Amino acid sequence: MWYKVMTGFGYWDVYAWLIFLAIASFFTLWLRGLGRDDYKEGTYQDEIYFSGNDVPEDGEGITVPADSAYWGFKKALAPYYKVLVSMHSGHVIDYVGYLVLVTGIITALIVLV
Amino acid sequence: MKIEKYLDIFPKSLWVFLVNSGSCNGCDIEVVATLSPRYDIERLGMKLVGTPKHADILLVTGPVTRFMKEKLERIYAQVPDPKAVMVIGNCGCSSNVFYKSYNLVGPVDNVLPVDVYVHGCPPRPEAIIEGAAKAVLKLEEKKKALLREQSELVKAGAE
Amino acid sequence: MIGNLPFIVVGVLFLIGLMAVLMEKNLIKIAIGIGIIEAATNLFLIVLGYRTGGSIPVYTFAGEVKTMVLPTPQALTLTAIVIALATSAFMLSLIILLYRHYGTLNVDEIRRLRG
Amino acid sequence: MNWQIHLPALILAVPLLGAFAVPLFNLGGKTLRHVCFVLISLATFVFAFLLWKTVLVSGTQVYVMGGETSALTLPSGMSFPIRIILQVDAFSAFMALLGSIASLAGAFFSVSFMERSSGIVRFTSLYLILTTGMLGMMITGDLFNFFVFLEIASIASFGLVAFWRDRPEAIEAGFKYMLVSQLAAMMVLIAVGFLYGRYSALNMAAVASVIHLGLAEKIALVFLLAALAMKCGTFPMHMWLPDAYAEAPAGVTCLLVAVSQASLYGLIRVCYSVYGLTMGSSLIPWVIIILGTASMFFGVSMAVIQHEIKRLIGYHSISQVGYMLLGLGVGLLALGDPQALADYGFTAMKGGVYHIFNYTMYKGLLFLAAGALYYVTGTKDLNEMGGLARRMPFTTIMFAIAAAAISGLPPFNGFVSKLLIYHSSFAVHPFFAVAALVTSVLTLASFVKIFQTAFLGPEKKKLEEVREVPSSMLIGMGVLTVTILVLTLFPTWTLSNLVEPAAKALVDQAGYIAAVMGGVF
Repeated sequence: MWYKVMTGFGYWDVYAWLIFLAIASFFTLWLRGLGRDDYKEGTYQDEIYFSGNDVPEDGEGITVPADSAYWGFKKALAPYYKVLVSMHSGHVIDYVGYLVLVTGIITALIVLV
Repeated sequence: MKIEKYLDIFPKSLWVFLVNSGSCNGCDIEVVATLSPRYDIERLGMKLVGTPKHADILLVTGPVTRFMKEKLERIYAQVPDPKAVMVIGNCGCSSNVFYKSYNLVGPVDNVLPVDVYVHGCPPRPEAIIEGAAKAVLKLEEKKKALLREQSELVKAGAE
Repeated sequence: MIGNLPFIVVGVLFLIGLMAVLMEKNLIKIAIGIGIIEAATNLFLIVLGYRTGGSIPVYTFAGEVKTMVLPTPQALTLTAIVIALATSAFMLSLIILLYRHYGTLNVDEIRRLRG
Repeated sequence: MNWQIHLPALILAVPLLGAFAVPLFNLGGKTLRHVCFVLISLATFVFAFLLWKTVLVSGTQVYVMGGETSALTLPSGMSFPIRIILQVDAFSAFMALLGSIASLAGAFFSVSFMERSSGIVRFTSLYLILTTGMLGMMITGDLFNFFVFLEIASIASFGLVAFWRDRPEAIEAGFKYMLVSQLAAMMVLIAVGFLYGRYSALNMAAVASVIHLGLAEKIALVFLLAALAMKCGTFPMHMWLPDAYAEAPAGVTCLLVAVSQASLYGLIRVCYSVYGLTMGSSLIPWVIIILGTASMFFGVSMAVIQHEIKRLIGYHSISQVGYMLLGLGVGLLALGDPQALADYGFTAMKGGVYHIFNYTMYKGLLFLAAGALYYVTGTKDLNEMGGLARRMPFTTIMFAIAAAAISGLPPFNGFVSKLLIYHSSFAVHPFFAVAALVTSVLTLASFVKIFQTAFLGPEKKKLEEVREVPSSMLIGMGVLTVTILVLTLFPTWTLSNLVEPAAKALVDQAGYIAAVMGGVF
């Protein structure tokens, strides 16, 4: 077909995907539209669940800051990130050093091997 | 066509929200034991959910402290109708050894309308399961009452 | 051997400049190191175009001599010198601004951006 | 006389003369200056587009500066390919097209974005000089000219990175970039010297026609490879990149993305067109593949933990450049073997080349959207933002499109090029495809983080005054969004008209040489 992108191992067809997306989003929206609407307006049922506490006026109090995102990921990979962050030391001489080092390694690989 | 219209044909499983209103954690551990493989209440479709907005039953453990009173009321209000309240443990039923303590509002039925009391300190998982089975019956009654009320309202509206 | 001497000088100069950049802590000295590297590069280009006994590559002044040094590397070097001048001036002005903001020329202390 | 043969010179002359004309236009007032700034960028884009059409129809364009032919014939009958030439084959035209689109979008965006700063005249001039340097790197056919344009682009970008000179961080980022970049530039010049010393020629095609792999050529190749890989941000040498990208004004960052692609262009041009098959069985393709894989993975894993929006997106530049190096490295690996080239090598090159275009478009858009957030909130810290989707709906939609494209979510264009790279690098070793997939997942994770913390969530009191950004900034972002959507909806057209000619031009080293040398050698 004219609109297929062949990769040699498979193909990509944007229009088939868009048709699938339209069908999937139709069903998703239909299911979402089936939700209950018998909650009582103006009572606590209108509010978000905040462990029973008063919901703060300012959104600041109920925001998860970006620092806390992927906390477990960072915690689990702490040794890896310790090494990686210490490489980004902010020291400009280190940065020049890495350039010289990589040039040296590539030279050794290309010229000697 | 709303999904709750099908509920009589395909009844929904029991979803439970657990509130600790001042318990010593003994009852909460028994609730967890009920979920564990030996008793495995999830095979019956009953599960603990993370927000009262999904729940059918509010599970309360422990006596109600002054601090927890308004929070408990708010959480109760956030459970959609029809709803039932189940109290686990002697403290929640009668305040037990904390009776007339200075910082207690009292047992749970001073604050919320309670449907099922499960005694024991802490109650065994079998007792909790039996309480849940009774709560289902209560919940069905409430649902019928609610439907009757709605149909009357519809009739009154039609007239 | 003696013909290769200029290339050895170029290599040594380049390494001196590199060492200055990598070892020194003072920003001005680092800028001098970059200057030395630029000088080494320019010298390298000039040396490439040199022919033993050659004269200046200008046709009218060449006289009787048959060999002339290559003109292209000299043009390249002039361009490279102009570029080196621009970068040196720019780098020094950046160092002045850094000194104003950080109050130091020590490269160890200018590392607010990291991680 | 057909004026279109002068297009390669016009594409450089227009922004260069424009840069020096802007102070004059400034005498006529602010509006005239803005109009001229945008018109010059638009004219550059139109010329780049016409150049691309011309190259597509009539093949490689060679433009000799100040002469009829590229070679100078001595009285003794010897001829040297000595004149300065601009050589535009399909790949150069492709790069010039994407560079000028990025420049146009950045120009539209900067008109409103820079209004609050002083010294806009200097800014505009430097911006146009940076455009000139970038386009010059992309279309030159001469090694020394490549160095000169590299330095023009570098110096202009140092100035633009450190443009807000009242901010210590901006000066620091500019200085770091400058120090590393100067060393790299000198390495490029030494490599050019090596090649000149061996072959007495600076013309890429002339060098390519006689090259054989000796020690001097190997050293020159290593120096060019390391220096240009540093300029486009490859893993252990990338540390200046997030600093510089985060501190530059947003419109400039959009252009800096295209400038780093010009360095990548130089790297690819040297590997494919100058050295080409002479590299034989050396380790260069593997070095490129491994550098690419390392950049991909380590760049993205640094990005996940950032909390400054432009720094986070800057780390993604590193990982995305890794994809291109992986694709083009696999192509280079298969270059000597026609069977492997047909099986997976050409697909990998198509993926890499396509990814260059996609990357420049969506990364430019992401930086512009981050700049829009900075414009309205006055901060780059994600912790301070929240709930902006209701207040800036257009920015949100465009950011979402760009974020989906960079994460490789189907059906956006990023997915197509990544798919080509996955499928072809799998043929070399499954590890590379797996690393690329993991990188893609982490990319999505970090963009979910940005989108959730900046655009979604409850509204904050201190952001109550926030309104949608001015229309010229929206137009700048819209240019890139429309390009992304066109690339998304017509992948077949894009591949057959934009990407495949460019990839063919890379493989066809003999064609590149013949376009200049003709009958000389």
